[in-house]
Amino acid sequence: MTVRSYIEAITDALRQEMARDERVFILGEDVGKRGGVFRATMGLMEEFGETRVVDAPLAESAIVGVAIGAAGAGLRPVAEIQFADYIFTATNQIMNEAAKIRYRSNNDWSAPLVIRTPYGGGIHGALYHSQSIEKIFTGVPGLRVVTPSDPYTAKGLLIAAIRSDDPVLFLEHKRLYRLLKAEVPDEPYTLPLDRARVKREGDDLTVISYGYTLYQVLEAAEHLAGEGISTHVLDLISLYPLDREAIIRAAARTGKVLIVHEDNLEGGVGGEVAAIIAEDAFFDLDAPIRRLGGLDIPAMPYAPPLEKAFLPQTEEIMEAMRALAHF
Amino acid sequence: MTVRSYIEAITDALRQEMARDERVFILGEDVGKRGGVFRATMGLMEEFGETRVVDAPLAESAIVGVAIGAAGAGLRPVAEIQFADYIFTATNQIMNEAAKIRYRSNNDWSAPLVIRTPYGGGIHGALYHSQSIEKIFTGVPGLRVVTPSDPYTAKGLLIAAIRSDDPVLFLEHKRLYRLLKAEVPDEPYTLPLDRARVKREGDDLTVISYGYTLYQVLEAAEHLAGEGISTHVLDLISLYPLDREAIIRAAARTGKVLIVHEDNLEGGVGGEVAAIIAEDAFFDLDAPIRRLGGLDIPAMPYAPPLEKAFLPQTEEIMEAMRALAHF
Amino acid sequence: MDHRKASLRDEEVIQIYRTMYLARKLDERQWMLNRTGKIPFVISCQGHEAAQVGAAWALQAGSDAVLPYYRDLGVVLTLGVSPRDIMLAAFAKAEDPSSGGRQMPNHFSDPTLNIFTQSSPTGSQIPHAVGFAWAFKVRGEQKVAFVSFGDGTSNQGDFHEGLNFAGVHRLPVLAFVENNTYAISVPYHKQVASKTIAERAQSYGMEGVLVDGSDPFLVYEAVKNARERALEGLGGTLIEARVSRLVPHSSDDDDRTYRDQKELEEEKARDALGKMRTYILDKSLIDDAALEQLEKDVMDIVNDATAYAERAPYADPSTVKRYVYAEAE
Amino acid sequence: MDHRKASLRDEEVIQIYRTMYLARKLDERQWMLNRTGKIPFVISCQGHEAAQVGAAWALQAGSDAVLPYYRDLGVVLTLGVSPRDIMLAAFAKAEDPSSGGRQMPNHFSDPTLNIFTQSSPTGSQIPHAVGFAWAFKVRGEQKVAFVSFGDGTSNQGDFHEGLNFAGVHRLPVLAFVENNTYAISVPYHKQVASKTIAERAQSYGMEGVLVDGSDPFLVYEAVKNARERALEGLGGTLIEARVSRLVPHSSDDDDRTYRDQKELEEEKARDALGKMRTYILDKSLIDDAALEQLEKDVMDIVNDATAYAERAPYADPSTVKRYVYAEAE
Ligand SMILES: Cc1ncc(C[n+]2csc(CCOP(=O)(O)OP(=O)(O)O)c2C)c(N)n1
Ligand SMILES: Cc1ncc(C[n+]2csc(CCOP(=O)(O)OP(=O)(O)O)c2C)c(N)n1
Ligand SMILES: [Mg+2]
Ligand SMILES: [Mg+2]
Repeated sequence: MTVRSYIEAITDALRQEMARDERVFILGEDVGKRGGVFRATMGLMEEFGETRVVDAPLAESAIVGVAIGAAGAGLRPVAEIQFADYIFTATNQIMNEAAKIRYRSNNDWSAPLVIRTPYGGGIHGALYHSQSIEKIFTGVPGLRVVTPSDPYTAKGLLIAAIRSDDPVLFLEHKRLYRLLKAEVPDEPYTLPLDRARVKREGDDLTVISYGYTLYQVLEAAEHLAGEGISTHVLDLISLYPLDREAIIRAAARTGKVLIVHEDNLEGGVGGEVAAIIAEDAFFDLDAPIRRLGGLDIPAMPYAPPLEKAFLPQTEEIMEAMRALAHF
Repeated sequence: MTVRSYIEAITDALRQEMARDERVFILGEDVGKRGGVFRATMGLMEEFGETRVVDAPLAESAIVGVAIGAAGAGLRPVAEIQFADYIFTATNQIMNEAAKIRYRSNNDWSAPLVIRTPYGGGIHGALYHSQSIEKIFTGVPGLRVVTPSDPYTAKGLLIAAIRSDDPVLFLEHKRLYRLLKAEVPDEPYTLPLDRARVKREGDDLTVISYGYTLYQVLEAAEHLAGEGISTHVLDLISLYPLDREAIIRAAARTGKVLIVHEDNLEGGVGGEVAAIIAEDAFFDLDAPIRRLGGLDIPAMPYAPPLEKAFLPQTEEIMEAMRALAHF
Repeated sequence: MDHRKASLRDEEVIQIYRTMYLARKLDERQWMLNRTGKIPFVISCQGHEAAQVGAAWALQAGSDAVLPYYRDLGVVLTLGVSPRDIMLAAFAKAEDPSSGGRQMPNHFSDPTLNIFTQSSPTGSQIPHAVGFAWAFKVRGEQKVAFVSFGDGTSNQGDFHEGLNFAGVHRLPVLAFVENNTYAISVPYHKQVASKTIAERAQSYGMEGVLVDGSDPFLVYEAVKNARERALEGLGGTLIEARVSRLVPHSSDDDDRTYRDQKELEEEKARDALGKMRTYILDKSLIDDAALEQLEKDVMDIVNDATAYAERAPYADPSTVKRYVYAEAE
Repeated sequence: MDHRKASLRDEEVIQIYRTMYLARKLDERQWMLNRTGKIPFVISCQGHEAAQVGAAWALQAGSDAVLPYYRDLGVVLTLGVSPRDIMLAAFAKAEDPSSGGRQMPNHFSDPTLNIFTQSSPTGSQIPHAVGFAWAFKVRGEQKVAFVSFGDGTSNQGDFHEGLNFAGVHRLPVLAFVENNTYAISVPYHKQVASKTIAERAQSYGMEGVLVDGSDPFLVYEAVKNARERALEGLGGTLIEARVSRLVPHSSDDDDRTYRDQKELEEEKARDALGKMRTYILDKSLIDDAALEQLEKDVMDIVNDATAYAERAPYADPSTVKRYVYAEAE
């Protein structure tokens, strides 16, 4: 066990998988000498050489497209998109190619690649370095979309993604990179790519979240515990496909559900979560399913007061939780 | 009034708007001499000339990107993406550019353009000529996503889209192009871009749909009327932003809701619709919110038996409706 | 050109003709089946066969990676895809090796021949080929990645991004453009701003070669040379073959609104397949009787393939949900 | 080159120097503010000023459409954006004309100057410029669209797709590449497969021009000529100016891991701004005292702009939801 930050856990996973399997290689912008603009690939080019860590030209569609071909040839690419906001020119390669290769070839070919990308805001990144892109990329059969919210999950989930035979979009919340440190096993381990995890047990209400807002929720839950309110908290981790059973179980347990995410409210993953509950845990519900999310505006603005206005504040989340608990 | 097919209504709208406003022009692949691969722009190049109807090079990102610039310069572009399946390389131009131009410039600039594209399956189009793309493009603040389901709506909605100062993704279900004909006013008219419409009044259950599946629903409703079941049917029309009030009203009216769409079930627009109801019409509900949608597979396959297996059949929809009514 | 200049044996020339002829006949048969309502869709190789067979003749089947596009019936037949396979795809039957009837015909795929699975969005296969070439280079394998596409497709971002990546790393990619001067209805001058596609190679530090695609020997030689250069580590080549599209874009198209029909008739009169037939007779590589027999044999194969595929079963609808994700073994 | 060869008046040369100097000082001030924690982010023009001011000097401010990129402080100052505007954006204040504090600094926009709004994804502005040029052409207006970007960005699909569209229609687009041989940390030879960016013009049937970006007169002349050709209907030009990035990519970057610091020091010693200062003194276009006064005036302006912007209010949080869609008047 070593205490590591979220981003250190990611680097650790990359290094161990590269050492274990020589088919694994990294490509992306500035991932080599620079070690990535966030330093996730720091030191890896020195350790593994220029054919294992590739500073790709500035062209995201090619980064993903070349990764797909390399995967077809038997390699295990881990592509980095520098900011999630810049992934959109690769949409066709991700959705029409990577996600459909196995299906369209009737299982003859596959696209075992990982696309890592930092998403989310709150770091003065403004409209083009703060976006939550999960709503766009979830719902594409053949593609997995996952996001860890802590160092332990980051490492195990990334190793699982690299070993997976499916294409995985691996979303890293950039505000979490250095926000928290936790004990992480030194040896390699994997965590399931398609499972949510209970982060806190409770009986009065259920809050479902992922990524950065999960911490607001946990903070609120901790606070409300002092008021005698017991909160059950589920971290989705897998945003697509969703872990239906875990969602239904968590909702049924308390009968009162709040869903919180940073992505815009309308059209966000929370809609699908609510729909699952409203269909399959309906009779367990004791209150309307509440959602809180980012404002329905293009993204987080740059000016601090505007940036702050984008997300529901912890106070607001707590208020919604309290209201549900007392419902 | 003239009896027109859905696609004729679209051509009619284009012609009238081009005649009315010389800033309006069309660009896309094969829209000129060929009149579009589905013939939506038939005759328009002859009528308006080559600077008003532009056969663009095979490059979707440029089609949308050039349209954005032309809109910035004061023109009113109507871009055609030949099949919705080919829109993905333009994702960045649509989501990061068109949708954010007004917001990011604090209202100084705007991107008044329409992107028309045929979507949906059931015409032996296989994985790459059958896709429902709405789940990908909804949830992008700044962008409107609409889809008409009949000739009357097609014309009025397209004229409204062209006159709108917002970017509009205008989805045309290709299976509807020639499936039905209806009376369409000859003079130009507009319909609101953000309103759902009640297609059938009823009291026992509510079905919410759009596009092709709406006809399956209407057929089922007609049949069930014979069994004494009265169905309320709402056509969403605006897929983003959703018409929340209309959805809540329609759900509250019967307390029993089925949502049906062709797009994959998980992550489809139906999730957001269900979530709205589960939050804001919860106390009116008498049954779990049911959803039916396309299978969670990459898209409709080519072989007829597989293609048919993709969509819920009308029988299955009827069964779900009956079950709800008797709930 | 004389085939001996390209170091092709007489017997190979007969095989090249035979493959071109087979491609044409399989293609024509599909149009017939389409017009009689038996299959929903055809997209043709007609007019491209000489270029396709000539190009593929220079490849190492099963070893080189091949990423063809929807017109490349001649390419895949040369590599070893069978006529039955082609017809199984046309009829969308379960046994179709490219997709089990899931994709439209001519979306070739065959792992045993290292033909990678294709989609429909034009140009997306180009970066894939670059990825294959990357793997070959880092593993030190003596293989190239061959990728083909049309003139219109050379305007896609993926063409530019993919070939630049290949150029930076001098990867063994052969990018083969079948320039038929149309992208559906849009003619070259409204489509491509450069005089030739080949000259776009300059943007990628690559060789660019322009070749008459009606002569399979010239194309063969160009691809062979490019392949050798690539294997020597000298990087990829962009090869433009000038060809003629003798039929509408696809069975859903009607070219009368946009294409000068007289010009088209003239192109048909110059059909590379006919030229090749004359060549083998003129050079006495075959006599009339043997040629007739060869052509009859091909027709038998086409008939057999059609009959086989027509009778073959569709995939069971219960399989429709399979292979979205990897299945546990 | 001598400025008279480029038909520039002495007074203009002083103004060019003044604008370069102003750009540098505004830029340096932002770094200082960043390092003292007053603003979160800077992205620089340092080393690009000569090329930027020279290029923009050839444009018709307020008439030509201008689509700059994040380094183009020199371009927009030349066109008429004020130092206060720059600092308002740096501090993300409500009055910032480019976005009201919504975007990062250097995402220029000013409808009064026909500077179109910019985003961050590299290259997406290129098709926009083509769209402006399309409008100018069909309306018969005597205007060009000027768009700038970096060397790395010339690998993006939008570069290729946009310029091909412009080439097909011979649109009045001036595509201006500021080649500083780096894209963040990735050097030119790992980034761009062609020897020059200018030669990529060939793919688009355009003129390609390579110019020394440390000489504003050369750049001015190249852009002026290109503009004239464009207005004569002869199509666009791809102009590559060779420049030097004198500081890290942005305030979030640290170039010591990837850039030879000795080389960088040499580049700093050859700084185009210093060269220009020497030039105006050597040519006696200004005397020492007047130059000192000019530079002092600039510093006063920078101080004023900083003070003004620092005091200016942020946008009210209640405005955060405005202008997602058109609002009814
Ligand atoms: C991204 C994309 N856009 C549009 C289409 C529709 N489409 C299919 S083929 C074609 C023309 C291709 O022309 P070209 O590249 O010259 O190849 P050719 O068919 O002439 O051989 C078009 C526009 C597509 N398949 N993919
Ligand atoms: C599509 C996209 N990918 C990545 C980035 C992150 N990024 C910002 S600037 C930059 C390098 C640009 O290099 P170049 O075009 O040479 O311009 P320079 O900064 O050197 O002037 C990168 C990778 C981005 N802004 N957009
Ligand atoms: Mg063509
Ligand atoms: Mg650069």
